[in-house]
Amino acid sequence: MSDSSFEPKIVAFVCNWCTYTGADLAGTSRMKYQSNVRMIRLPCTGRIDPMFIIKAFESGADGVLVSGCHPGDCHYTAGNYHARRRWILFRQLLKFVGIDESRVFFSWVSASEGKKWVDVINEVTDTVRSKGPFTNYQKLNKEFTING
Amino acid sequence: MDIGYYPGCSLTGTAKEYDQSIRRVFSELGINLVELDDWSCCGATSAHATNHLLSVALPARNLSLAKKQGLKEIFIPCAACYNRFVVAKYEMEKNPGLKKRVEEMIEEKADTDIGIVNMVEMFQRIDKELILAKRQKELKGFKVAAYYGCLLVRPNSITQFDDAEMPTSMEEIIKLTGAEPVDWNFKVECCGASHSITNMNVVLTLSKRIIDDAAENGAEAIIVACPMCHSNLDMRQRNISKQDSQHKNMPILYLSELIGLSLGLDKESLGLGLHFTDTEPVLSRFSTAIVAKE
Amino acid sequence: MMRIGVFVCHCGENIGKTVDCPTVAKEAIKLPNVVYSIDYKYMCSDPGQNMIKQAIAEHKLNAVVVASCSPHMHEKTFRKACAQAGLNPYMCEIANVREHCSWVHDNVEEATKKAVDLIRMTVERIKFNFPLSEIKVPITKKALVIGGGISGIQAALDIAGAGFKVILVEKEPSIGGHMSQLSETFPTLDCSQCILTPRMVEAYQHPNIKLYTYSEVDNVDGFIGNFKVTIRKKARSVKENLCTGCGLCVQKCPIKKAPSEFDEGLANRPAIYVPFPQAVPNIPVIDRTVCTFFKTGKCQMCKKVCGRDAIDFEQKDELITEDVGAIIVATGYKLYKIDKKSKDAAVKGYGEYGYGKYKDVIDGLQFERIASASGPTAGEILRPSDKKQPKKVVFIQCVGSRDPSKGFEYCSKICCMYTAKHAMLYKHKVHDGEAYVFYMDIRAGGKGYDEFVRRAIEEDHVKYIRGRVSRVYEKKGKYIVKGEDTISGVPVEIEADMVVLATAIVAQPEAAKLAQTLGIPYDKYGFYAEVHPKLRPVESSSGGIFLAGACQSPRDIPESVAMASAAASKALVLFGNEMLEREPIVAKVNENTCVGCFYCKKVCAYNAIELKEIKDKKGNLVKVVASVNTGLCQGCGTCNATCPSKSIELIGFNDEQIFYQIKAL
Amino acid sequence: MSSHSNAKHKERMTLADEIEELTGINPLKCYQCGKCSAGCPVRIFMKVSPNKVVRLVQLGLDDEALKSETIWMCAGCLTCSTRCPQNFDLAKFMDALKEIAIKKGVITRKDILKFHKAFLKQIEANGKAFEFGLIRDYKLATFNLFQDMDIAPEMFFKGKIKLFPHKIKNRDAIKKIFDKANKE
Ligand SMILES: Cc1cc2nc3c(=O)[nH]c(=O)nc-3n(C[C@H](O)[C@H](O)[C@H](O)COP(=O)(O)OP(=O)(O)OC[C@H]3O[C@@H](n4cnc5c(N)ncnc54)[C@H](O)[C@@H]3O)c2cc1C
Ligand SMILES: Cc1cc2nc3c(=O)[nH]c(=O)nc-3n(C[C@H](O)[C@H](O)[C@H](O)COP(=O)(O)OP(=O)(O)OC[C@H]3O[C@@H](n4cnc5c(N)ncnc54)[C@H](O)[C@@H]3O)c2cc1C
Ligand code: SF4
Ligand code: SF4
Ligand code: SF4
Ligand code: SF4
Ligand code: SF4
Ligand code: SF4
Ligand code: SF4
Ligand code: SF4
Repeated sequence: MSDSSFEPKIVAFVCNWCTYTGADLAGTSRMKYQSNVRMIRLPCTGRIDPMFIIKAFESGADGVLVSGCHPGDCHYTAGNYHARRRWILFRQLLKFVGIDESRVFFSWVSASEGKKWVDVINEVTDTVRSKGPFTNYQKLNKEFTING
Repeated sequence: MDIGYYPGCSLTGTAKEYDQSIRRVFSELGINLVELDDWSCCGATSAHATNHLLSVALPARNLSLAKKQGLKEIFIPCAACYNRFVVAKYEMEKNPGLKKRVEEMIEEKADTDIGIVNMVEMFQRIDKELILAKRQKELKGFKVAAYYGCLLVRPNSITQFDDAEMPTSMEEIIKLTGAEPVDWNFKVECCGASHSITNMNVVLTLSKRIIDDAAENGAEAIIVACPMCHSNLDMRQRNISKQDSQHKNMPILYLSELIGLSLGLDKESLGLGLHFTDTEPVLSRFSTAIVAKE
Repeated sequence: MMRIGVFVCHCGENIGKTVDCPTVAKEAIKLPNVVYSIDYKYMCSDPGQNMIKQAIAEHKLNAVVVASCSPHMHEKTFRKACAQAGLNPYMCEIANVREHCSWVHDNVEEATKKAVDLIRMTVERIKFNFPLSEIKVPITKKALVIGGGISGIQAALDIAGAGFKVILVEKEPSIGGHMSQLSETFPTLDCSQCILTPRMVEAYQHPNIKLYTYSEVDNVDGFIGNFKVTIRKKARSVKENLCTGCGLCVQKCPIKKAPSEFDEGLANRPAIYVPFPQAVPNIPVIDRTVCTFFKTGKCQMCKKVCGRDAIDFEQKDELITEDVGAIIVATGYKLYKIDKKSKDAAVKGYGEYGYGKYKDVIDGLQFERIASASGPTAGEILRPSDKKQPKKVVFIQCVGSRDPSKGFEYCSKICCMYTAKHAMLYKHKVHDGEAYVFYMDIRAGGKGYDEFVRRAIEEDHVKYIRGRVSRVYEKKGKYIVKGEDTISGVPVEIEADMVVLATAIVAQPEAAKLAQTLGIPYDKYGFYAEVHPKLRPVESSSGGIFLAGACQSPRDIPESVAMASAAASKALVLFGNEMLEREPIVAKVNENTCVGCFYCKKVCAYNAIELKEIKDKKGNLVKVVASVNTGLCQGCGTCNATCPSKSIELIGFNDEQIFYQIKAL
Repeated sequence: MSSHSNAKHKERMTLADEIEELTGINPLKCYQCGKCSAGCPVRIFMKVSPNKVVRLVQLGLDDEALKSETIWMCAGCLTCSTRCPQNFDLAKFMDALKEIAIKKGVITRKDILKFHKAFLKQIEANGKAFEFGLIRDYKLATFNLFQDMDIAPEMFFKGKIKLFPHKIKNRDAIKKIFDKANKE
């Protein structure tokens, strides 16, 4: 267990059509969740470049969540499928640059799953909090930062 | 050609004639059967009905023996053994956890890369022309029903042999003797299998239905490739006759016996004397003259 | 220099209660490039919007960030306000501090901090925004309908009725599709041909409809509003402009024994034939695979008898190109032929039912032909083998449907209904006959449908048995049907005279090929996929291509017709505009760095990436690069994430915008 | 992946769970179409149809399923498994039920189990089935001495059954397999 005052930074890359709207729904329904997450809206999870995730860790994130439409429901036919395919290659890249895979989370949240969004965020936040700050990577990064 | 040979328990006892005819016929056709040394029982119905692990481990031991003895393939004439072997092999391939447990049981590496060949497939491998050339007698116009039973074609996804509902491969072999396979309904219907001893009534009812349908469709004999089918259809006909005075004897021949007869082998060496139901109606229909070869 | 204005909305109490808006505004002004910031009670109200407009003018803002509700709510509002003040609307972005902040968090301190973060991220992002304008494309107001079944006919008539031109392409010699084969139709039992034929004729004679029968679509280029299609008119061997449809050739043709497709092999037709008497157009076609002349060079009887010299043995396939703005796909279905082993190893056929082996084990369409007044038995129920009236008929449902083992997992949806119809028709024609239906569930969820099935059971005494049949075999001229009544738990064996199998409805065998030509997605069974199953059920994901009828999934006539009209109205919505306007969120290629690997093309689900040749001044080819067809691009950004040389960017969501948004974390 | 799995947090393994663990088949796959029962060759000898046994398991009526005679009557012919539209291997399911019934000591058809036991005893002892011994043991176990008395002597004279068993060399290996299998 890490320092109890530690509050993790979570970055969420979400698609515009499903998860973003699902998160809107959590809001309109006044559901509550932990405030650690910062959302970045993209048209589709297919838009997610693995570099975004690395950049997020570089910028101090302790955990990253990628969330989009359920398989088969992608607004863009197959974008989330490509996202998942790339994820396989991306795993290797993550290991290579020294990122702890278990800090990257994937989920499917549809436009109607406000509750699920809340659960996912709380769970991700709790998990990352218990892992503690991602200091290893941030330290590593400070030593080797290539600015850009 | 050399091939491994796993006779299985029945062929050393109740189905002695099957073993006898197989050895005779294949030596005639130039195939050397290399009996698996120190083979043990596959567990048959009793193992798979009561203990799944046992039912996989028993065939697995034999597969490993085959590997050690340098055999790439084994020919298993008993359809029941054949089925246990293919299923065990399939399950171990599909489920590495199971394979590991089996390896602990047999205390050896379990080998699954051994080919398993059933009776019909054995004949399919032999050049048709060779059989025709060696043929001494013909069964012109004699109608027979090819009976596959359950375990040759099922489960089709695992045995991958012929069609599960309308198989025709045995007929193709039978035609080489000049006999005419009939189209009938119960090719793949169950004869009651191991209920022979525990539930004779089941076997009698099912066997009778099978024999009757063959007869109704004009068959004068039934050809089988499984000792269990044979004993249920052959041995139990006496009990059937007792219950049904109308019942007419239906000779039940192993595929190997039928081919053996057409190759001119004598009935004693093929073991036909060991049947319970008279086979004379078949023997008498074989042409005596040597068939002219084209 | 970027001059950014930040506008923080209280949304009454909605934001203001949990987010300390004045503090947020004060923090915002500290951000680099932010030259103005203000908080206000209702930003979306008129005074609120006016504040933005004024600030743009007074402070020469060239970018606006509004911290308010979700962009899905008011992005349009604020962008419009900016536009009215002369700012490009795409220079306005929203930071969602309501749905994603004030409403979901309780702690004021945390929520306020988060709001500032969100604004900072948006500010960083907007620095890389640039003015964009809506994309405009012209529209060709003419539609192509592929498939001339009831769906295609309906869609064509609707569009033509609205005053637009339609091209209707049908691959068979006549339009009509499966409906023309049916006897009577559930749930009203009206005669299929009686209601269909007038429609067929209307389509044929409509001045706005150009009909190509015995034709297929070979190629489709272009995009919504601007398709270019190539139609292959197959050689009929009969000149349509000369033939009067007198039928002499058909009568005199010596070849009489080709199995009739229309009668599902239960009757024969000549080598030169009209598929059925009401065919539209009523012009014969020569089946070159059976015609003696094409096989041996002799005969020519048809040519001799034709008074109009309409027979043309030399005729070749003809390619025709047409420009259209919308395409409606209505290619329908096929019945699963269970006797033939499919190429697909998973489809194993049904040896246990003896279809293909026993003449009196038939499928649903064959029964339709037997029951049809225009069929081979003139509507009398006679079994195919000996033309005797069957006294006991067994109907088996779900053959190949709901069967992942040997067929398809899905429910074919219409067979419960047509089986009830068949059993009923049989009972109406053979009063002393017995009809049995083996079913698993009865799916009769339409208007008047369950009442129809109940009528079959209660009034016509059709015996429904709940259970799947295991086997059918022949014994002394009877078909033994082995089943189990799972309700009573009793085995059932029926000696039937005829067995009718309700085989699965499957996609057209060529469905996937056509889908690839059109660039529309299809499911694993070959049925075409809609964009959204509930809200956009007749649109394919390719703009301007719509779906109608059973090509999308098993459908009955009422549903097919409803879909066809819906698809037609979608085309008409398009034709209601002169120009097509769409959001400028599309991909754009940097031709200097593109290496022409075309990974982008591979991942684009919309076929939006094209090849572009770069030539030097002398016209020599320098390289081939990717180019985005903005008419097709839907702005998903997959190409952007995929491009190994970072040469393609999604405008509005480019790498810099997102990187800087992340960096501002 | 965040942990949204629906891991089973069950207090007690149901019979359905046990079967799934043993065979890899989820009993809920069966949609009760009855095709298995319709084609089962021994159906007419069963009081409870095969599909109903699956239903009992689905409903959690574990005892009733285990006690049904049907599981012992199944001949293992695989007709059902081959024709099941849901790819439900009912024959394997029946085997699993027998295996569990034996473990739990709920045996409705003791005679059939005795046959299997007698058969396996021969293998355990000899490595091969020894039919004379089998029939002797089975008859002694079931007191059914007279069935097959008519054919037994002839079998003997035809050399189809021998008085002494064939034994394999490596009986030790077989013994070990049995010991381990029984321990599981
Ligand atoms: C046995 C049976 C009984 C039925 N009874 C009823 C009933 O009583 N009531 C009811 O409502 N429904 C009934 N139906 C359903 C009915 O047949 C369908 O709902 C209806 O035919 C669907 O119409 P469609 O135009 O979508 O498809 P189809 O009728 O299949 O028409 C498709 C047309 O497209 C053509 N085509 C295919 N591919 C191409 C291509 N690549 N290029 C050009 N043309 C192409 C085909 O040749 C065909 O003419 C029954 C179905 C069956 C099988
Ligand atoms: C329990 C339940 C669950 C369902 N779940 C699903 C599901 O999961 N998926 C699915 O696809 N469908 C589902 N449905 C069906 C779905 O609700 C309907 O298909 C859909 O709502 C129909 O939309 P509608 O606009 O035709 O009718 P409605 O939703 O009923 O809308 C009609 C509107 O007209 C108004 N109105 C009525 N009379 C007048 C009048 N005289 N003047 C002015 N206005 C009037 C009404 O106030 C109402 O707003 C479900 C239905 C139920 C009952
Ligand atoms: S005879 Fe000539 S005009 Fe008459 S239908 Fe035939 S082709 Fe047409
Ligand atoms: S040429 Fe062909 S189509 Fe014409 S009459 Fe002869 S066979 Fe028939
Ligand atoms: S509609 Fe009825 S018969 Fe057809 S697949 Fe569905 S349930 Fe079976
Ligand atoms: S009424 Fe509703 S619940 Fe009942 S069968 Fe119809 S659709 Fe199903
Ligand atoms: S992926 Fe990039 S480099 Fe390759 S063709 Fe497309 S734009 Fe050019
Ligand atoms: S943004 Fe999406 S639709 Fe547009 S070209 Fe790229 S991959 Fe294709
Ligand atoms: S055939 Fe299969 S799905 Fe049908 S009842 Fe039997 S086990 Fe269940
Ligand atoms: S395996 Fe058993 S349950 Fe299945 S059909 Fe055969 S005897 Fe019946």
